[in-house]
Order: sequence, then structure tokens, then C-alpha cells
Amino acid sequence: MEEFTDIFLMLLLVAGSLAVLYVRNLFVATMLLSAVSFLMALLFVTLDAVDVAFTEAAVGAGISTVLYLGTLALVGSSERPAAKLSVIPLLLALSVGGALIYATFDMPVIGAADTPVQLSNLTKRFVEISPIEIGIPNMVTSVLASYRGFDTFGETTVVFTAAIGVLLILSQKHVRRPEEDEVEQSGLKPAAKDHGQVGSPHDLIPHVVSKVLIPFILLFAFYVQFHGDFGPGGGFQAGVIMAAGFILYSLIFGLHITKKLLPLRVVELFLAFGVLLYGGVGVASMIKGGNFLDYNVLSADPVAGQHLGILLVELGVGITVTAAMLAIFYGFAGRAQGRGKDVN
Amino acid sequence: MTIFSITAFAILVSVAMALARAILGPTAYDRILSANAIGTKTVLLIAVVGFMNGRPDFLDLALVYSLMNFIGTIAVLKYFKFGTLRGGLSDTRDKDL
Amino acid sequence: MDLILDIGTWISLLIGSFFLLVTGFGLLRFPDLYTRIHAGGMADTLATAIICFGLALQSGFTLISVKLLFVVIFVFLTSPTATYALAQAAFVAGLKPRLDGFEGPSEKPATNNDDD
Amino acid sequence: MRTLSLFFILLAVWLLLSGIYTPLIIGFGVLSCLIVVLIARRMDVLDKESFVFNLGPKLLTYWVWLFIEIVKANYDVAKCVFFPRKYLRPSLFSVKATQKDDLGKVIYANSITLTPGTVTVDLHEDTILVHGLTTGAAEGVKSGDMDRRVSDIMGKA
Repeated sequence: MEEFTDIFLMLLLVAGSLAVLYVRNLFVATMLLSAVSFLMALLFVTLDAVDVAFTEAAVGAGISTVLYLGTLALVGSSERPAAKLSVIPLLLALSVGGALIYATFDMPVIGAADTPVQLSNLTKRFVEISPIEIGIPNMVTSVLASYRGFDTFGETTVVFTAAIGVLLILSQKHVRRPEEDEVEQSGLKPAAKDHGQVGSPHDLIPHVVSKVLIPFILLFAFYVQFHGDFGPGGGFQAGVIMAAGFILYSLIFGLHITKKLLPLRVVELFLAFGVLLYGGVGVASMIKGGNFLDYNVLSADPVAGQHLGILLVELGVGITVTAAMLAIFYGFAGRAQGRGKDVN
Repeated sequence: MTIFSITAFAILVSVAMALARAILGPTAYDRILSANAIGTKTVLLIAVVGFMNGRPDFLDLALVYSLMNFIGTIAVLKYFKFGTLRGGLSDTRDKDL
Repeated sequence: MDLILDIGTWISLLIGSFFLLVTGFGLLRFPDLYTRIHAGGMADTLATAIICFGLALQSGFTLISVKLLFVVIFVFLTSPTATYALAQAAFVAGLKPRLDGFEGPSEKPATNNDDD
Repeated sequence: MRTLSLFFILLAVWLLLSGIYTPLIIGFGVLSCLIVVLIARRMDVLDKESFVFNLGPKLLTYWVWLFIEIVKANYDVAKCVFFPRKYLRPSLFSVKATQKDDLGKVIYANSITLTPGTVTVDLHEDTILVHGLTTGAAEGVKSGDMDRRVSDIMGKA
């Protein structure tokens, strides 16, 4: 059954990816990509990698779709046809693909007892010692936030840098008449008119439903943030869900209102604050006489120190990711102007 | 063969049919509909697989999925209606601005 | 007692699976977007509710069942909204529903707002 | 008042989600609920039209009724999938929503969508444009039964 599920999902994945490559309309490709992303996360679930599936769900299927749409609003949705079929790249791709497939023959069977991962001393140590040493049930969190704290610090910095990069590129002064902001509110396309009835100018249903939902989405983000020690979740996922709550608010009520609530300057402050918090924990442990990011010294009891360290570090990651997602969304959504386009 | 496997199998077949619709089209809306349907089925499959493996903490994941599915669709509506993600979806709030 | 619960789970999951398959079938078979939306709605409503109910029977009165209930409530709130969003987007873009059915007889049902 | 009840509802949801009742985590829960309530206040999402919670137990009985309707409608649509020639009669028609406030209209429109066989395509002021799959489903909405029930639960709010 397990094997069958995997093969079936793989086949669907290949079919979906080929379709993404094949279609010329970028909007269609975006929708297919979101479907493929759901399939991808299903594969992670069947592999029992909950934390990864969590991230894929939040980032791949949700935020990416929104950001792609934001990009499409900037660049239009039709792809320029390829100039001509070139032989050399095709051969190159085929040979690399063939080599990769050949390499899979050497890979161990999934879940076999004698794979390098199972035999490694490191795995044994993580599985046996980490509950005593760090004392939190979710081993993924103890590995990510404590044993490999440096790595995660690096990742957080990458997110930070990406957001800064997007801000630098997209937030440049843009030639835009001041009244455009008002005009684009009523950008209904004329196509609906020949149907005898125009679509309603204000969408009451999403409006009211979102109002009910947003507090719970935010609460859920906090829940994921603080329960990363016990189950799947943690700073990355919580950050994305939190940003998703604000993005939903922005989609419904408009970017200008979200910006009033949470100006770009504040987002930038949070962006830097998260990374500083993470690094600050490291520096604090150095001041207390340990190594950088050695949480044992943060408190009298090493286990309590680990708890405190992981908590603060995860908080830093969560804040940075929220701010980065929002900054990127502001960057993309703030630039696009409404315009009619053909999608079919 | 437990009931969970049977259900998981049914969900997978149903996902395959929805994916076929997503690939066939013909309009972009059909594809959104299929992506949305795949999302819902993913939520169900996660819940079922969680029970199958005896790890019901997968349910948090299911909640995130349905949330993301929802936000994606709202973004699509906005993109289609206004061609931008910028302004408000509704003008009821702009009166008091 | 356990046996009854197990049978309950079996029945509800089987019904749910059946409706999911019908959903997939309907997505493929129906002639235009608006009719396919109806097919998609089946997976969102009854299938979700009944599968979650079947799973809740297995976990009993625990927080897991509460989470399943949250999933159902969440889907029941968001799914019609998303469906509306999709139908509205298609409608605003000028996609006309086929009102003649599936190659059926041309007798038209009474509609107030029929435009073709 | 609404702020306070939102806080307690959020706290209840947190406790139900969490399942871990150490002072630290509950403390985080209270803190998170406070922050969320503050954000919600600033977002201004707490107005009357979105506050479902004071509808009370009537909403529950409505949901039970709605669920039975959903089961019936699912059966109809399933029939339609298997025998489209016999049952499929798509139609587009508009109905009036008699609810006075936005929340009632939204509940009504979403109930229509939730029942398979009928989908709300547009909601403008108090006119709801519905796409029906079969004649039976269309008649069901036109009869106004659901509309009356929604007005009923809204009336006491």
C-alpha cells in the first residue's frame, strides 16, 4: 500500500510538472504549480516528514501562489514563445537526468535498517540523548534550533537578505500619478457587462468571512509558534501563517489600509529585530561564558537554558519570516497597477 | 487492508481525476477549481494518513492546508477582478477614509 | 462498544470515499465550469464532514476530535467563500454558463435571468 | 464588550488546540490572545456585521437543519453525475435575500453555496444570483425556505 501510494503520487507529480512546463499561459502554470505543490506535500506526509510538509503547505501552496500572482500582475501572463528548439541543452538535460537516474540505483531502500542515516552515531545521539539533554519532544526542533543552531541562523539570514534584496529592487520610486490609487478601486472589466448584469462591485462574502477568520488565523500562528517544541511547527511555519493572516487582510481591505496598520518601516524594524534576537541569544551565551549559541549557559539549569534559548531563537525566526514575507508582498503588490488582461 | 487504506486510495484516485481536469482545462477557471479540489482532498488525505500512522498531530497540518487553499483562491479572485493585488476587494471601508 | 465504533468508522469513511470518487468523476464529466463547481462542492461538504466524523469516532472525546471539528468548521466557512470567489471571477470575466445541459433536450427551465 | 468576548473565545480555542497545560504555555496562550485581540481591534474587524458569536444556540439548530439539506443535495448531485442526461438542467436565476444586515446575507449566500446543486455567483445589495444544477435544486432555493430560516436566526440577534 505504502509503495503503491508513493508510486502513484510520483506519477501524478510527473504529470503535473510536465503540464506546468508545457503550458504557455503563465497564470495557468501558476495554478498547476499550486496543485503540484499540494502533491509534493502529500509525498512528504507519506514519508512522515511532518515539519517539511508543514513548510511546503504554508510556503509552496499558499504564499508562493499569492506572490506569483503579484508578479503576474506586474509582468502579464503570456509567455514569449521559445525562439527555436535547440539540441545541445536538450542533450545536456537528458544526460544529466540519465546520470541521476543511474545514481538512484545505488540508493538504499526507504526505511531499510542499514542505511547510513540509521547507522550513523549522530542519529543515535540525537534520538537517545536529545530528550535528556534538551528535553523537548519534537526532535526536529531540537536538531534545528539547538544542535544545528548555526545552520538555522544562516537560513534566517538568507531570508533576511532575500527580503532586503526584494525591497531594494521593488521599492524604488515608481512613476505613478497620485490619483491612480483611487481609480484602480473600480477596475471592473467591461466583459461582464454584456451578460446583462455586472459583477457586484464589493464582494461582501469574502469580506465578512475574512473578518471572522482573521483573528483565528493569527491565533493559530501563535499556537504553531509556541508548540514547535511539542509537535510539528516552529518559527518558520508560524511566520508564514502570521504573514498569511496579514496578506489575507490586505487582499480584502487593500494594501493601503494594511500599510496604515503595519507601515513598511515597522516591518523593516521587525525584519532586523528577528535576526538580531537570534544573534543576540548567541552573543548572550558568549557573555555568559559559553560558545556562540550554546544555550546551556543561559540558565543555571542546562535543560532550562536550552528551553529558553530555543524559545527565543524560534521567536526570532518567526518574527523575521513574518516580516520578510510581508516585505516581499508589499514590494510585489505595491507596484502592480490594475489592467485588463486575457487569461483564457 | 484497513479502512484507512481504502479511503486513502479513494482520495488518491479522486486527486488523479482532479489533476486530469487541471491539465485538460479548458479555461483557467477549471484549473483553479481543480487546484482547489486537490487542496481539499489533500486536507482529507492528511487527516486519514495521520490516523493510519497513529500520529493525529497531522491535523494541524490539515488546518494550515485549508487556510492556504482559501487565501490562494481569494488572491485569484482579486487578480482576475482587478488585475492587481493592491487595492481593496471591497469598497465599503473606503467611505470613512 | 469498540466494534460499533469501528463499524461506524467503516461506514462513514466508505460513504466519504464514495462521494470523493463521485466528485472526481463529476469534475471530469460535467460539460462546463459552472456545473463542475457543483461537483467540486460535494468533496468540500459532505465528504469532509463525514470522513472527519468517521475519524472522530476512532479518537473519541479527545482534543483530537476537537481539532477534527475545527477542520470541518474551517472548511465549511472557507469552502463556500472560495467557491463564490471562483464563480464570481469567472462570471465577471464574462464566462457564460451553458444552460442547455449536457446535450440534453432543449426545453429550458424557468429562469428569471436567462440571457440566451 | 465584543473585545472581551473575543478574548475569551480565542482563549478557549487556544486551550482546545493546545492540549498542553503547563503554566508557561498557558501564559503564552493568554499573551497571544491579548496580542491578537489588540491587532483585531486595530484592524477594525470586530464590528457588528462580523460578530457571529452573539447569534448563539439558534445557529446550532440551523447548522443541523443545513447539514440534513446538504446530505439530501449531495445525493441529488451524485445522481446527476451518473445520469447527466436525465437530471442535468443548469439554470441561472436570482433570488432576493430578505435579511437586513450583511452578516445574514452572507450566511444565506454561503448556505446556498454549501448545498451542492446551487452556487451563489453574485451577491449585490439584496439580490443573489444563483446557478442551479437541477430543476429540483433551483426550486428548493426559490421556495425561500432557507431564506426564512436565516432571517429567523438573525432576527433574534
